[in-house]
Amino acid sequence: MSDWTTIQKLLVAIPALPLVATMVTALLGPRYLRGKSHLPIVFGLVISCVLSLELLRQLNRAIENHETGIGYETTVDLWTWASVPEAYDGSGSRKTIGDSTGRLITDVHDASDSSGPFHIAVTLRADGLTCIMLAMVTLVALLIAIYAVGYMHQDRGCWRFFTYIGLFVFSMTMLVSASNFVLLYVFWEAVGLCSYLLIGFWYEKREAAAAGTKAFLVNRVGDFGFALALFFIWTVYGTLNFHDTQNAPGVLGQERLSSMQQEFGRPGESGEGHPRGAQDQDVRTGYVGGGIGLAICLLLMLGACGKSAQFPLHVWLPDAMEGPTPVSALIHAATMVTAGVYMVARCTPLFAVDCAPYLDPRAVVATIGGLSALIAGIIAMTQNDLKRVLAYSTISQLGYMFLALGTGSLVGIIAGMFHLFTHAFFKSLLFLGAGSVMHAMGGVIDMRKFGGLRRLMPMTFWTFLAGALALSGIWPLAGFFSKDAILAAAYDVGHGEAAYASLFLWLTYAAFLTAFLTALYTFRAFYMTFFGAEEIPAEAGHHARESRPIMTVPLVILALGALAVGWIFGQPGATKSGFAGVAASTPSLAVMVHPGYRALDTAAERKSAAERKSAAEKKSAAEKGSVAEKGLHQDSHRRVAIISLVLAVLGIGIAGFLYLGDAREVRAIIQWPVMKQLHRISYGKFFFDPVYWILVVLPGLALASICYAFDRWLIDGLVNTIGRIPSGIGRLFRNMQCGMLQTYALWMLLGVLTLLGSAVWHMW
Amino acid sequence: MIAIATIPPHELPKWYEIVLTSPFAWAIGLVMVGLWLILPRGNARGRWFGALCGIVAIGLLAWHVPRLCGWLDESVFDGLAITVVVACGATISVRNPLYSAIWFGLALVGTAGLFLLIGAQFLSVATITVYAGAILVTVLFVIMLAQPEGHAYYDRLSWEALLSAVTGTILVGMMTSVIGHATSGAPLPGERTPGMALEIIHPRGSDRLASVSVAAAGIAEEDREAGILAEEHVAGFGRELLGRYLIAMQVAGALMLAALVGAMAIVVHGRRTDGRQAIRIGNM
Amino acid sequence: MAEAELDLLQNYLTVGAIVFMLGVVGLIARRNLIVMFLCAEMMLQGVSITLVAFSRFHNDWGGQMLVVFIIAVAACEAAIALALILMLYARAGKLDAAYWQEMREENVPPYIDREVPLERLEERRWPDLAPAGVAPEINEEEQSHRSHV
Amino acid sequence: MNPQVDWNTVWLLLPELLLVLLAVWAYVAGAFSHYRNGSNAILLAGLILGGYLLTQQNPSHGLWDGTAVQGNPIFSGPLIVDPFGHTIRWLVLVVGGLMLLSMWRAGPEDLSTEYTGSLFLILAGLMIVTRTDELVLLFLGLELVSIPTYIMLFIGRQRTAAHEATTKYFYLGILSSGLLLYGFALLYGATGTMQLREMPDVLAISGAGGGTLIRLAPAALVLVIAGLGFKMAAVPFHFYAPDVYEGTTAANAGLLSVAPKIAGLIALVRIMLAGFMKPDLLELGWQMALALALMTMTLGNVMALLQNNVRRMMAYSAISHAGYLFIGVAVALAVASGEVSSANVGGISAALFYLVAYALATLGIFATFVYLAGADRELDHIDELAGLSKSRPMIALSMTICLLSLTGVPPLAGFWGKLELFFCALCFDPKTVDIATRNWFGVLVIVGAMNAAISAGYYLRLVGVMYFRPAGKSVQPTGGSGPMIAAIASAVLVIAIGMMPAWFFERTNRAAEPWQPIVATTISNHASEAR
Repeated sequence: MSDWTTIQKLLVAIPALPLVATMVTALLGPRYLRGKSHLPIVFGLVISCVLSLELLRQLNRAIENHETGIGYETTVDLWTWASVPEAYDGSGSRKTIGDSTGRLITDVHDASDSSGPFHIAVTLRADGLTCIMLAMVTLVALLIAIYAVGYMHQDRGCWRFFTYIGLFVFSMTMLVSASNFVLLYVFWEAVGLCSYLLIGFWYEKREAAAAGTKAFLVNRVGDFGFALALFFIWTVYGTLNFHDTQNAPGVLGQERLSSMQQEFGRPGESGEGHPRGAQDQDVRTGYVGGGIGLAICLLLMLGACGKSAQFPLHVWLPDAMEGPTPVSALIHAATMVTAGVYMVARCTPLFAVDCAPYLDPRAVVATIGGLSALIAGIIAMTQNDLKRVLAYSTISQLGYMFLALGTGSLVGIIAGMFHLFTHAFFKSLLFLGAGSVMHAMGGVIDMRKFGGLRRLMPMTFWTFLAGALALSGIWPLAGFFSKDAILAAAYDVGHGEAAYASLFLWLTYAAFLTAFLTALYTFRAFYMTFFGAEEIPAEAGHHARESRPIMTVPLVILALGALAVGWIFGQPGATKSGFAGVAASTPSLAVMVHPGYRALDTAAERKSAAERKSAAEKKSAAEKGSVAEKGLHQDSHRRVAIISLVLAVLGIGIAGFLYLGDAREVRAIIQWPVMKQLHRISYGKFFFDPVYWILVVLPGLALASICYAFDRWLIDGLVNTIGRIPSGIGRLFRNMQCGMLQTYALWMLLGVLTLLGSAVWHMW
Repeated sequence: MIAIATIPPHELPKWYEIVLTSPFAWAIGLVMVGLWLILPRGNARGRWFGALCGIVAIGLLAWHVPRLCGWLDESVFDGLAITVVVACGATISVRNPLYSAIWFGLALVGTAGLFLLIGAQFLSVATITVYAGAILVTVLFVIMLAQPEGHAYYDRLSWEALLSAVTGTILVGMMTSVIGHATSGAPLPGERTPGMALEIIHPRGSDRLASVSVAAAGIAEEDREAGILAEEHVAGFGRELLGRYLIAMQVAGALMLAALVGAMAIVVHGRRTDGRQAIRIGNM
Repeated sequence: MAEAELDLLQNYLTVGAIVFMLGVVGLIARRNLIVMFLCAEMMLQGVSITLVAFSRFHNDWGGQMLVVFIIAVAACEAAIALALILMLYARAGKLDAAYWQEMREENVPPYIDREVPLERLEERRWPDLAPAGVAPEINEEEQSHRSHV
Repeated sequence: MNPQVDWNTVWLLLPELLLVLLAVWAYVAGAFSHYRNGSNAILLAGLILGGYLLTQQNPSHGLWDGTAVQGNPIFSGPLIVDPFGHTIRWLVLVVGGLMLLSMWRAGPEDLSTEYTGSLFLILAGLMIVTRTDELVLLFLGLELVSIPTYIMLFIGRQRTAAHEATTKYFYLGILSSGLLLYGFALLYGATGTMQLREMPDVLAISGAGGGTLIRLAPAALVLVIAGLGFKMAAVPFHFYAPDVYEGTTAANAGLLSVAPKIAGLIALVRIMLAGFMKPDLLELGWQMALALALMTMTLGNVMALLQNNVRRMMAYSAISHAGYLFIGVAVALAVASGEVSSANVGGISAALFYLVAYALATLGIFATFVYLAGADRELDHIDELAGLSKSRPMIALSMTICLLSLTGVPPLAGFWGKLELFFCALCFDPKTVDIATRNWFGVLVIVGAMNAAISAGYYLRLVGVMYFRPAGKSVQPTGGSGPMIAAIASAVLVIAIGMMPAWFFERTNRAAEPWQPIVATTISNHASEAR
């Protein structure tokens, strides 16, 4: 452990602290800490957050020191989790592990020592994506935990809440730093479990319990796909490590592999970070395409859809708002739901395969993203529950991210990740603002029941405004930069010469429309909440005042973030250590700017490359530098920026026109025949729930009852008969156990006699 | 020395031939019948016949095993062995536990004699002292404490006399035949014919390379004199006990301590009552 | 000489096996806890005879050493056993091993003596033992007592 | 190779000495003070000190003088120092700590120190068994495990059932030690030595045409298996177990289910792979071990299905797990009996791993029973566990983990144990072991897997009662915090082993290494003899 580098130590410490804090809270919470249960968690998160910022700094430095290679990563092997040892492979030879100094651990825990056909190590990795996610997760979690101190202070289950939160942060940090698919899957399930527990936190409430179950079940569908994808990957590539998948044995060709090993050592062999892919190797040849490749991608995408609430598995997220609001902000807006986006971004090389005769996986991703964005935007227009509006908005923004990932270009993927990053700030800000309102209104969240709160809750008002503007994409707030980058990337592909160019063109239009809708519904909610006549529901009682500082301070910090992160990290001319530079240093993304890499659409890529003073022929480092230096905002995208800005302002204006005042315009508009239908659809949430009820639940119930009958009458009979055999044998022997000391002695002696007889017989 | 190589491997006779012609088989059968008859079975019918069967069986067995060299050795050994066996048989067959204990005492004396005969002087003294002197006296004491009236129905009944007699007889039959085969030096039918005398490493030789004969441990008489048959038997015994077996001595000490404390703890604990009246022990 | 040694060994081993067997049979068949304990000691005697014979044959101290420790362990067991027997008698009022059969499988009937033999006239003359010099009372009733289980 | 006892030998026995001294201290101090917490705390500290002494004796570091080389045992007097014994000593210390915790308030108030002192003598006996290289010391070590057990059984609780349990265990125990001793005597006769380390050489020679006394060895084998099978509660020597467990307290039942089993397995491995190191004897040995394994697993599990008393059920569970341990023994013997070119020590290693997993999980369950029982009451019927998940969720969870581990649910310790056992029983080298043998072991694995399924029937029944049955009479746990800590610690250990089995596999593999050279030399001797 002492020979770990600083990065490795940090990488281990960041998840470890929340874990320790969770244990402390779980053990001491119910008895001793009670109302002070937040202390360990907050304390742990503060340190974790500082450490993850330090990690980011260290990583930056390391990237600078590794100019030559494509990408940078460091792994740290903790222990071998499961390994079917080779000792019994029949040859009888057994490798002696360990030396005379007793240092077993290092040898056994060597992840590269794939000492068996099945070897899974608990290994963490640090690279650009991971570090960004870690910083984001710990920072947001810290702020939300502080907020929750105020929000949850009256709840009796306070310790339970903070235990779950700590567990969640641990799982989430492990999820983003996991180095292989198995670990990823484990923590994927773990965050799902935390989500389930927290949605159903107030389990006395029937809706909360039902929502928890629904979230769990819908997620299971996605997880099923994910698990299948893992099996496929295992079968095809023979490994489940991310880094191995990128240069899987048997795919690259054995000679290439061994020469690579000689030059660089096997990935993960030493704890040191090492450059990767310095040879001009056609990286794409390392991947399996065709039907299998497509299947892997689609199944992974199914998993991502479940976790990130994308069409058609998005139905659980709005219901998940039954949980405490900090949970909605942390899990269901900022972090867990982005796990799907993270996973798809992490698997970029897999999605970049050429599935020639079949669909292109990236088109699927983009389509799902665009559809989700649009549909959720439309639904959000008519919801009256403030948190549900925000939930649909989250779905919509996640759709943007998938759209960006679907473009398949480096710019697009980084734009998606950037949107993920900025979204975490302003969406958690909005949720916390909504929570603040809800807190003040005594738990009422229906926007029709309150209004005009801007004077009553000035702090909440201003911070909410910042969040709303950021979400709408108003320059120079965070949302503008990231959303604009996505739109530009989609626009590029749409105007390129790709096979799916026309699809992307339509998706771009949908995205523009969604941008407009975003501004509209955001400010609809904003106006309905904070403007108009002051109206306070009866439930509020004497609660109706601004929240305590412990809740508003995180709001202010997040608001500052929402104002500034886009400007700081997304500006052209930001340093190379900015967001794009760090993200692009991730090996799985960095391969994309490698000369040997052929993108989905060579023409489009060439075009955008031309705009970046194009260079398929230029050195990769220079190219990466260009992406990094210029940031995400290319000059030529000013057109896109202007369109989206205009749309946003238009949306805000229309919302003001419609919802400031007594909203009679709205009632008038709804009377229009087209709008009436649209409103019905939107208000009915596109009827996903009833359709699922009819298509999935009812047949399920019917099948279940048939199966029950079958099981009850046929299988049960059979199984019971078989099941009775063991106990029947037991009854036969029961009489031997008669309680008599001397009977037992006699039986023992008879046993000896039998054995003796057989032995004598044997020797004769 | 037995020259094993000269004995040819012989044909295995039919099983009924073995049974019918072997005095050993007859002895085993008689032991079975005798044991069954002399065990307490609730009535005394056939007890004397059983005892007779037992005596005949002992005689047959004594005839079956090889003679010893001198008649003096022979008669002393036979006397002691028959004493031991008869006393043991009486121990398990008399109905009064007191008589059982006394018969067992006789068996112990016989055992001590056997020990003495084979060069274990210390053990023979220890057996008399510890077993007969301490343990047996304590047993008698307990019998008097617990069952002074001397008879009880469960002393007159055996549990499954026939079954236990059969089991025990089969056990002794197997063991004696195994012992007979192991010590007779004759090769078993399935066994490879062993060669002539071999130079083998005997673990006890002074240089661990003593020349030993094949069938019998050909330890020279002078070696034996230096070993357990030495003049200073007890000195050698003590040297061994406190040398090589020192740790075992210590462990035995710990064991004694456990037994001592345990016996006291059992009595302290057992005297308590948990609602049921403790019987009799209070007024002893 | 060697033949004699081997014969001696066989003789001793046979005696040891018989004593061991008688101990086993007694342990199984006799129901008095004290007699059972004596029978267990008898088994150990059989083993001791065997060991001493082997010790002589191999001219090795090991066997005799094991016998010493067998005697020591027997003493320990005796201490435990006798304390135990006293306490069991205090609890049950009898030394019958068959009394202790409460713990057994459910639904298995207990073992009950089918016939308890009557005391026959000529077997009546048991000595009455005086534990501490108190003159025994001759109880005619008890002499012809018929026990029940 | 000096057989005499010297100072080095005494130093090597320092942990045992410490335990005996602690026991003596407890016995003596108990006469003056009955302050239970204090004496228990001192005993616990003593255990930790014992752990420190063990770290000083790590065989891989070279012992006191650096003479020990890993894998090659060194001998000192009647002792053998090898990784096998060392590993078991660690297990004994951990088990001892857990037992001490769960016996924190067991036994009567005024006899508490006698109780815990006896526990420490048992631990010392176990440690001696792990280290001994001689039949005399082995016998005494086994008796040092048995005799204090009789005491603890009797003074555990004042009730008739406890007396009955003690009676049965005592009488059957002395019968079994008689059988074992007879086996020792015959083994001594066949080999002419008490030292285990010298036996393989003697056997190798006489097997090639030496003395006919070797014909006593099969009988010795049977008697040794019988005597040690009693300690491990293997069918048909298991009869005492259900009655005794049912009659005695939960703490004592926990002790009985672990301590004699450790002693029995260790002694069996030590004797079998030294005293019977001859191909035909080993063949007989593995056949018997295989038969015992089949019977023991099956009978234990099917009988456990019928039980309603928790301790009785756990007794049958303990029996069935003894069957699993015998799988490992059978594999080790079968491999050693074949004409093996390279020794496969998988059987011993797997049995050892299984023993660790079994001991921890079982102790956790019995600690839970102790916790749920009380000073004057036992937890008897399964239904008394109803609703435990509501009233004591932590305890219910830890017990569930232990039960699932015993069932063999991944990724808990028991799963890896079963996996390793089955794996080593299936993966013989086809070049060295004939097809019939491999078929037999295939049958063994199939029966073992079926038994794992059967065992789920009664383990999950307990889980079901805890979680899905509404609470009837509410259980009032009065066992105190000691048993609770022991229960939770066991569950945590079970999970820890399940999470990183590789580390433990390496330990047990190394522990089994001493047999590699012995097997090799025996075979080579034999081969040269044949030439």
